[in-house]
Amino acid sequence: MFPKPIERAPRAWQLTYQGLLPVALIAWLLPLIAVAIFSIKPDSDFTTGNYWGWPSTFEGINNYRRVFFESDMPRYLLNSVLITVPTVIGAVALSSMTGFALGVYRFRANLWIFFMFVAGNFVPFQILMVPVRDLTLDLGLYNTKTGLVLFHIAFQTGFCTLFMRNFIRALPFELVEAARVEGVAEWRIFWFIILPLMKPALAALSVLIFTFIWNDYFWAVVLTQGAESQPVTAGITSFNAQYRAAYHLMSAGSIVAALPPVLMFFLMQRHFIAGLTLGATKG
Amino acid sequence: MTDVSPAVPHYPAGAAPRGWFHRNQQSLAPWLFLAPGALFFLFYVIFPIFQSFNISLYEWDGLSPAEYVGLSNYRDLYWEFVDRDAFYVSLKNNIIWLVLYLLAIPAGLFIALFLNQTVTGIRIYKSLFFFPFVISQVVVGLVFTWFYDPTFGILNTILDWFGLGPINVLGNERYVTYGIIAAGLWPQTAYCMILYLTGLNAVDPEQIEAGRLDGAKGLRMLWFIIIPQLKPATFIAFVVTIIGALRSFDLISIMTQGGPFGSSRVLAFYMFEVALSEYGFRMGYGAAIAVVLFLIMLCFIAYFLWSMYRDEKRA
Amino acid sequence: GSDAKLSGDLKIFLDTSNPAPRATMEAMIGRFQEKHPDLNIETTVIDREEYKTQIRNFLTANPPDVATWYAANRMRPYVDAGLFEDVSDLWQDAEIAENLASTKGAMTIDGKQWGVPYTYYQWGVYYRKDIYEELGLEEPENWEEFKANCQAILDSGRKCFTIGTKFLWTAGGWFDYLNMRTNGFDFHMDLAAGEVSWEDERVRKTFENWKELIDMGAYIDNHQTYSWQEALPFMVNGDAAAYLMGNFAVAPLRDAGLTDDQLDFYQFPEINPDVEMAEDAPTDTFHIPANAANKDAARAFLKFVVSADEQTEINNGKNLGQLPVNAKSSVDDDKFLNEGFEMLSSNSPGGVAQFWDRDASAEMAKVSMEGFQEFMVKPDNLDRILAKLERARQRIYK
Amino acid sequence: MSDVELRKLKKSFGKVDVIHGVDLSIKSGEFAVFVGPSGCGKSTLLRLVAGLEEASGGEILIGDRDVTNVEAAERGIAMVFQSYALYPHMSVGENMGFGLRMTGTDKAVIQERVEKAAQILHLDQLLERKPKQLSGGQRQRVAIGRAIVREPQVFLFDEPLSNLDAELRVRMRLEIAKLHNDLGATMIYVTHDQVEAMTLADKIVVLRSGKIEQVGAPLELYNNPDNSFVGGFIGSPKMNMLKGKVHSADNGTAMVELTELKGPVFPVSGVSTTRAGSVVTVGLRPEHFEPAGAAHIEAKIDVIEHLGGVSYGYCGAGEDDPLTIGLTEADNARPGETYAAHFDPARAFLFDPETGLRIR
Amino acid sequence: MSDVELRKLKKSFGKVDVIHGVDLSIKSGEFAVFVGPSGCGKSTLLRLVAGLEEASGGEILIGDRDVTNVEAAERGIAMVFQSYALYPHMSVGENMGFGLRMTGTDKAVIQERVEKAAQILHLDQLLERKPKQLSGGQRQRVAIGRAIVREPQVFLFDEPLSNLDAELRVRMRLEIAKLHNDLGATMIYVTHDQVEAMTLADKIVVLRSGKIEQVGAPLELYNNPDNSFVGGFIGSPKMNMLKGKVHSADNGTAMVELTELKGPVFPVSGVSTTRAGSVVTVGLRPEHFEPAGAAHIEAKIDVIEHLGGVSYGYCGAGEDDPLTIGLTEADNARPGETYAAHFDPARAFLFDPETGLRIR
Ligand SMILES: Nc1ncnc2c1ncn2[C@@H]1O[C@H](COP(=O)(O)OP(=O)(O)OP(=O)(O)O)[C@@H](O)[C@H]1O
Ligand SMILES: Nc1ncnc2c1ncn2[C@@H]1O[C@H](COP(=O)(O)OP(=O)(O)OP(=O)(O)O)[C@@H](O)[C@H]1O
Ligand SMILES: [Mg+2]
Ligand SMILES: [Mg+2]
Repeated sequence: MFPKPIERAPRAWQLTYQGLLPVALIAWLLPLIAVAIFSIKPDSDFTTGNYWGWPSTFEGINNYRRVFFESDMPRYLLNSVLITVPTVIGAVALSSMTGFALGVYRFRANLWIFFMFVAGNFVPFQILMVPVRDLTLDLGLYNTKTGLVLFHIAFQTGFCTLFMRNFIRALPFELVEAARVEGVAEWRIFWFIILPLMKPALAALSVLIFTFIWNDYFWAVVLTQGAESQPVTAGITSFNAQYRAAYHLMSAGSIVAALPPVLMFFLMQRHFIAGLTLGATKG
Repeated sequence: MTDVSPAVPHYPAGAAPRGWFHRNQQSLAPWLFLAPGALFFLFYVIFPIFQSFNISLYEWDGLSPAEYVGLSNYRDLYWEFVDRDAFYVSLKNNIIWLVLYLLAIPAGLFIALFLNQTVTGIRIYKSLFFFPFVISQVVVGLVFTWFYDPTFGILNTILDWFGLGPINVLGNERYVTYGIIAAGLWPQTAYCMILYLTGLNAVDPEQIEAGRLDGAKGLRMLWFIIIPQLKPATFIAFVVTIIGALRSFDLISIMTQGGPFGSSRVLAFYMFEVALSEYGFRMGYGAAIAVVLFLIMLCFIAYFLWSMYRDEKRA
Repeated sequence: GSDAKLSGDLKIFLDTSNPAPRATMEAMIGRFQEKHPDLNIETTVIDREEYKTQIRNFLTANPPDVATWYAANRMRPYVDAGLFEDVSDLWQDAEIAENLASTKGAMTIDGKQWGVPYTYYQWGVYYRKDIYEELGLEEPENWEEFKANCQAILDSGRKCFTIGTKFLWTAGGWFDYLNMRTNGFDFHMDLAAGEVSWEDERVRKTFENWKELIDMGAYIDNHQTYSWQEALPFMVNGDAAAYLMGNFAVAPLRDAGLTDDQLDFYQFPEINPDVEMAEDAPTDTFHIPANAANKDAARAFLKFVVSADEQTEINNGKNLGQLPVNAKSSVDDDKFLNEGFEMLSSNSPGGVAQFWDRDASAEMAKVSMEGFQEFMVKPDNLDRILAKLERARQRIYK
Repeated sequence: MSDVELRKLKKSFGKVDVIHGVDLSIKSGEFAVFVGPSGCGKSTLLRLVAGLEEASGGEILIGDRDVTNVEAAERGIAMVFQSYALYPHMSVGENMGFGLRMTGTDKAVIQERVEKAAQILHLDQLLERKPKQLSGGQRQRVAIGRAIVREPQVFLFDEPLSNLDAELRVRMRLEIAKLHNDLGATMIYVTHDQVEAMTLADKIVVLRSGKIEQVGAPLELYNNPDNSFVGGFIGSPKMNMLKGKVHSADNGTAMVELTELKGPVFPVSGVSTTRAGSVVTVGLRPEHFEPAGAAHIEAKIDVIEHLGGVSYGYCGAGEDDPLTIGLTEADNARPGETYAAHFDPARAFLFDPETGLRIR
Repeated sequence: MSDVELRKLKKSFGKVDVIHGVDLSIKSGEFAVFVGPSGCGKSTLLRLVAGLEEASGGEILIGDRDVTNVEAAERGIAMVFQSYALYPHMSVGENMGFGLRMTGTDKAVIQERVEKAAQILHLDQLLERKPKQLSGGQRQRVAIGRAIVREPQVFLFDEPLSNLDAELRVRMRLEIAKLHNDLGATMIYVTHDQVEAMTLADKIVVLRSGKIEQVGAPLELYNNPDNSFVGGFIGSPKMNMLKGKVHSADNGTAMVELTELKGPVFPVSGVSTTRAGSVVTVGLRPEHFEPAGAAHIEAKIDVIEHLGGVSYGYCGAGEDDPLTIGLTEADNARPGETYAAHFDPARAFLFDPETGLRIR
């Protein structure tokens, strides 16, 4: 292991390290801690200029209550869920199939199709903005969650395919051959052999896509408007417009918006990190 | 041992001809599996790329019919570039983004090295350090806007302790881009950190030991032995950082709206502004900017594909 | 007529996202609902800044039945693209034809009317009367007094003006006034229409005047990082003495705790005595998208909005705190409204402008307001800025 | 229990020819082993038989049925992979029964067959376990069990033991031999392990670069290699290949001198196709050096390795092909000293240095 | 060229004691091989010597210098890892020179030494290549070259050949033996390969569970194991361990009967610590069966394996420890038949079944 394991270092340095960790963490997360503290401060702290001091009173409950009951935040949150969950399911489903096709079969176009997915995945998505917006308009899906979901699924399929295909490539190909020798139909190979083995990849991808989509702002702005279909990232900006300079409420709102992916991360940490590294590895 | 009676082959002597599909399933199956995903992707991603190329040849406000203008949008871009107008600024900022965003890589490595220990609770620390990446850029942007606020922002509060400042980071055309990049570096560093943490896990311990026997210590160990082995992690970190830098939109949109006086624009934001914002009516022009952005990105995509191709061939 | 039985859905999009106007509009819609209980009204309020970008989308994609917008040039693109319903028929209606005559021009393009106004408001300088009194200052009558007052305020350790130019348009207000006072309404309109070079000496003169203020340090620092709301506390806290703003600023200022004893208003003073005074009075409007589903209900709603009673109600000081468009309505007994009404009706001989970003073409507005912002921060860049604007003008109005 | 016949079988990957027209017939119930250097096409040939690769030419017959274009599943074969290819998410029992389940076999039948196979392989106690919970040898058995359950006509093995450690390898080798005895099925087995080939095969097929070099029973190949490749390949340690010259050839007996080593001229009989003066390669197996041998060579032994029972002396250790001499306990060789290694000239082979063909 | 001495060396990982106080002295220039079952602590012991692990107790002396607390790089040792641990991003030359470069050696000196080592190992042509472009054997050589270049007093090898295929393994083994001859350096070598241990070692150290079971020259261990563990561990195929009973014991000669096999009672001499009626374990090496032997046992041979030179018969194949009998060409054993396997009783070992200790 590098650097040298700390337990082999002198006691003094061990203690320094242990002490340094929380300090570094606090410095690193300072902006977030600030927001968290903002969100439990009363309005008056901001007018009196007590921005960075201790809250004069704890108004956490009050502030969050206002976020939940006096704004559209709950609707935005719900929208986010309704956009994110179907996208995750759709992208993972489609890409496990494309990944299977590209990972298991040898055919001439294989690599090129794969490259198409990869290249498309790295495209600066601004180039898609105008045409996709038009497309969505033409399909009558503008400002619908469906429109957003469909696009997200398509775009994420690129990334997921890259991920899935590499994952499947890393599975022993003999499993497929063994099944073929045993007379198992191709779709059954997919269903009974590959899919169960992909569980870790499916979990990792789901978590990852969840965060990506939950945090998407650009497409939310391009393809939706208004509280009936916009996700929480876009919602937070209009929330903030509504409460401009009401820092305590803006903070509370931001925290509410940021919480689901954070929770997701904590609950599924292992998968999440696996997703990040596995997905892009190869190179 | 159990005596086994000779098993009777249960296969018919002549293969019963099964259906056409059955016979051809191996060559058909990949296409059937590919179809939904690939069509979707073609329809929503690949096809629009070409459409964008096409749209960039038109003058179109998104409302009335489009008018073919050839390369005139590009000519305008060229003049904007020559005149050091918005396009020039965006391009320049994009390059600054590209270069400075890469700082996330060494920074991530540094933190990863700092955290690559096995003291109690280190897992929690690692996750908490990773936190910024999970949070939406919208929130990050907001937080950093306050952070930089010229009157009450903590940055100026701290500068004040040292008798410096105040600096209006987001209001000064010289600092604004750097300020936003710093905000972007925060989650990006976290991302690189996690990549390196996993990379460090995969470093061959025997190589480290060989290095120790060879007398490489500390920084020399890092430079000569560890970093070369982190190459895959570095490669990914590089790719995702470049992508992140070129896609930068959220932060600018939240923090400055491209201002002050357009000095923090990047291509991604500029094209949105031109095509879809309050005062934007120029789809074709926006598409042309997107095409330029795409061409820049193409260098990296090509590099990535090429290195993947090389690996595939080797495998 | 408004008494006919209306049914179905009525989708209304509003950009009145600030708390006070939002409540006003929702209350008004509530009253309309009461009259038409069978109508299923669905109201969507979109952030005002975002609304400006989204209108293009929803007009083409999933249009509501009624949408707010702005008068004059600002509605031209949608009219040209056939996205707004021609409502000239409403304007045939005697009541509207007579009572709304003064705003008909602003609603007319190609001889047809494309919507109805629901409010308009004056612009002017809102100031802290208590500070003026403390310093012994009077409302200025001309440019020299204006600057002298400012100097006195600066000397007292305050800034003369608060402003937040992050979203640019506030700088447009300053330009409107400085240019109209320096060169007059007609010149201003020509410039907005792209008929005058930005490198023209007269334009330069406007900027020179502006530069005097900037060089004095009249404006708060760092205004480029604030939105207009975020600039309010400077005035509330007494760090700045005045705000060149539309009348909608009164509500939040009052909300923040300023009493009418502390807050007052004056017309932007004369600069060039040779030109007639002209004012900004932006008109906010309701339109029916061409693709609306329930145009009958929408027309009824428009009629309802401009009715004298509603106009009185929604524009009163407790609500929008602005001016009614219906001549039969009464202007609320609010000192700002009265002063404003007075100013617009009698003291604006030069003409009434909508606002820079409504009078100029959208693109030009964008580029130029960016230039104004830059100028306010870096007045020395003037030549560069003007050259840039001129290039933009030649491209945009080719 | 079916015979397998390959006729002019060819396979190319893209432009690369990997199998160049192989003719081979394996009789029903025979145990055939493919050996050859890495990359010679052993696996490819096996996979062609299995139907996992499509033949580029020629025919494959299994039990007199032309299966060249028949799907793998319908050829009546079962294959045991080097990596075992057990489905990691299924229990041992499910692994063994999966193929039958997928082809819609009756549940009761599946269970019966799985249990029978498990008994044969002593897996009864493990049917519920997942592959991960098994040792290497047990996994091996499951892989074989999966093959048995299908009651195939032909078993195919691709280096099935190469992932086991030495000791287990010996044991599993014995089990496979026993299984072959018990089932009497046709088996084709790929390996690069000398010992496995020698001990298991009824018939060894030596491949080189996609061609068959020789086919025969193990001792036949050992005692009577057709060419220097087979001679060198079969037997361990490797046969020594020494440069030699024919002094005279007469009546099927050639007098041969070793040109690079000191020692007398010795006779090699049964050789009728060489002439005096020809340059030849003399093949001498290390284990055929014996004190009682009539001929001898003198060699400086660099290293002696004692393996307990046997010892080997090496001359020219560190070079590519050291001369290896089997030493018995009676020998008094010492490293660094020149030693007269005796051998029986009757056991020497002569090969043509150019073509590698055996000179007979 | 330094002797290595371990005194009461201990190592524990957390609470687990892995090395329990080892005393060992290896003389300068000696080739010591650590063998033992997996997990017994061979690598740990080697790594303690290398300085890659810190000792939990005891001392390590290299060339009379106490290096227990000296850094790995300064102990004057070089180590060859099982995975070679070549730096993949450096060329062969850079790999070999890296250690010197780190100590600030003059460039010219480095180059000279690298070239010398490359010559010794026939790597001259490969100095520019990256490890990836090398074959297994070549990589092995580079790893050794890297060690040579540092001119250490002691070479440490941790299973250096276990990643090579059989043929290469033999060749590299010879090379290492030769290298040892040429350099005359002290070498410590870890392996679990019988043959390597037997052939390379001056001194074999047999470890079990962190303790030394026996130390001695290869043939000493082979001929005279101290306990059944060493007896079973050294020699290949494994020594047969049979259950026996002492009929009578007299004058250092015991009459022993095999209780599970048919055959006459036979005498084992040199045994003075057992009594009539004791249960013993009889160790008989497969290769010690010979037609001329005075004693014999009767066994039904299941499988016979012909390895060319030698053949082995197995009784009870498929079970955990089949009885293995070495057969010579003269033997007429046939599978399935009962065979009288003769052996020389003088070569049988007696062990205590409880403690495993040799009964002498
Ligand atoms: N799918 C493939 N595409 C291209 N070439 C292949 C493919 N499979 C095998 N080859 C080539 O065919 C030749 C024979 O390969 P094969 O796997 O049959 O060798 P082998 O005798 O089994 O070797 P080993 O002992 O290493 O397993 C090799 O040169 C190999 O590179
Ligand atoms: N870093 C470590 N932490 C905890 N236990 C360890 C560590 N390294 C080794 N061990 C334990 O110490 C014992 C000896 O390990 P060691 O690697 O020395 O065995 P070995 O004889 O080299 O085995 P093998 O032949 O498999 O290489 C094992 O039980 C192992 O699990
Ligand atoms: Mg193979
Ligand atoms: Mg080990």
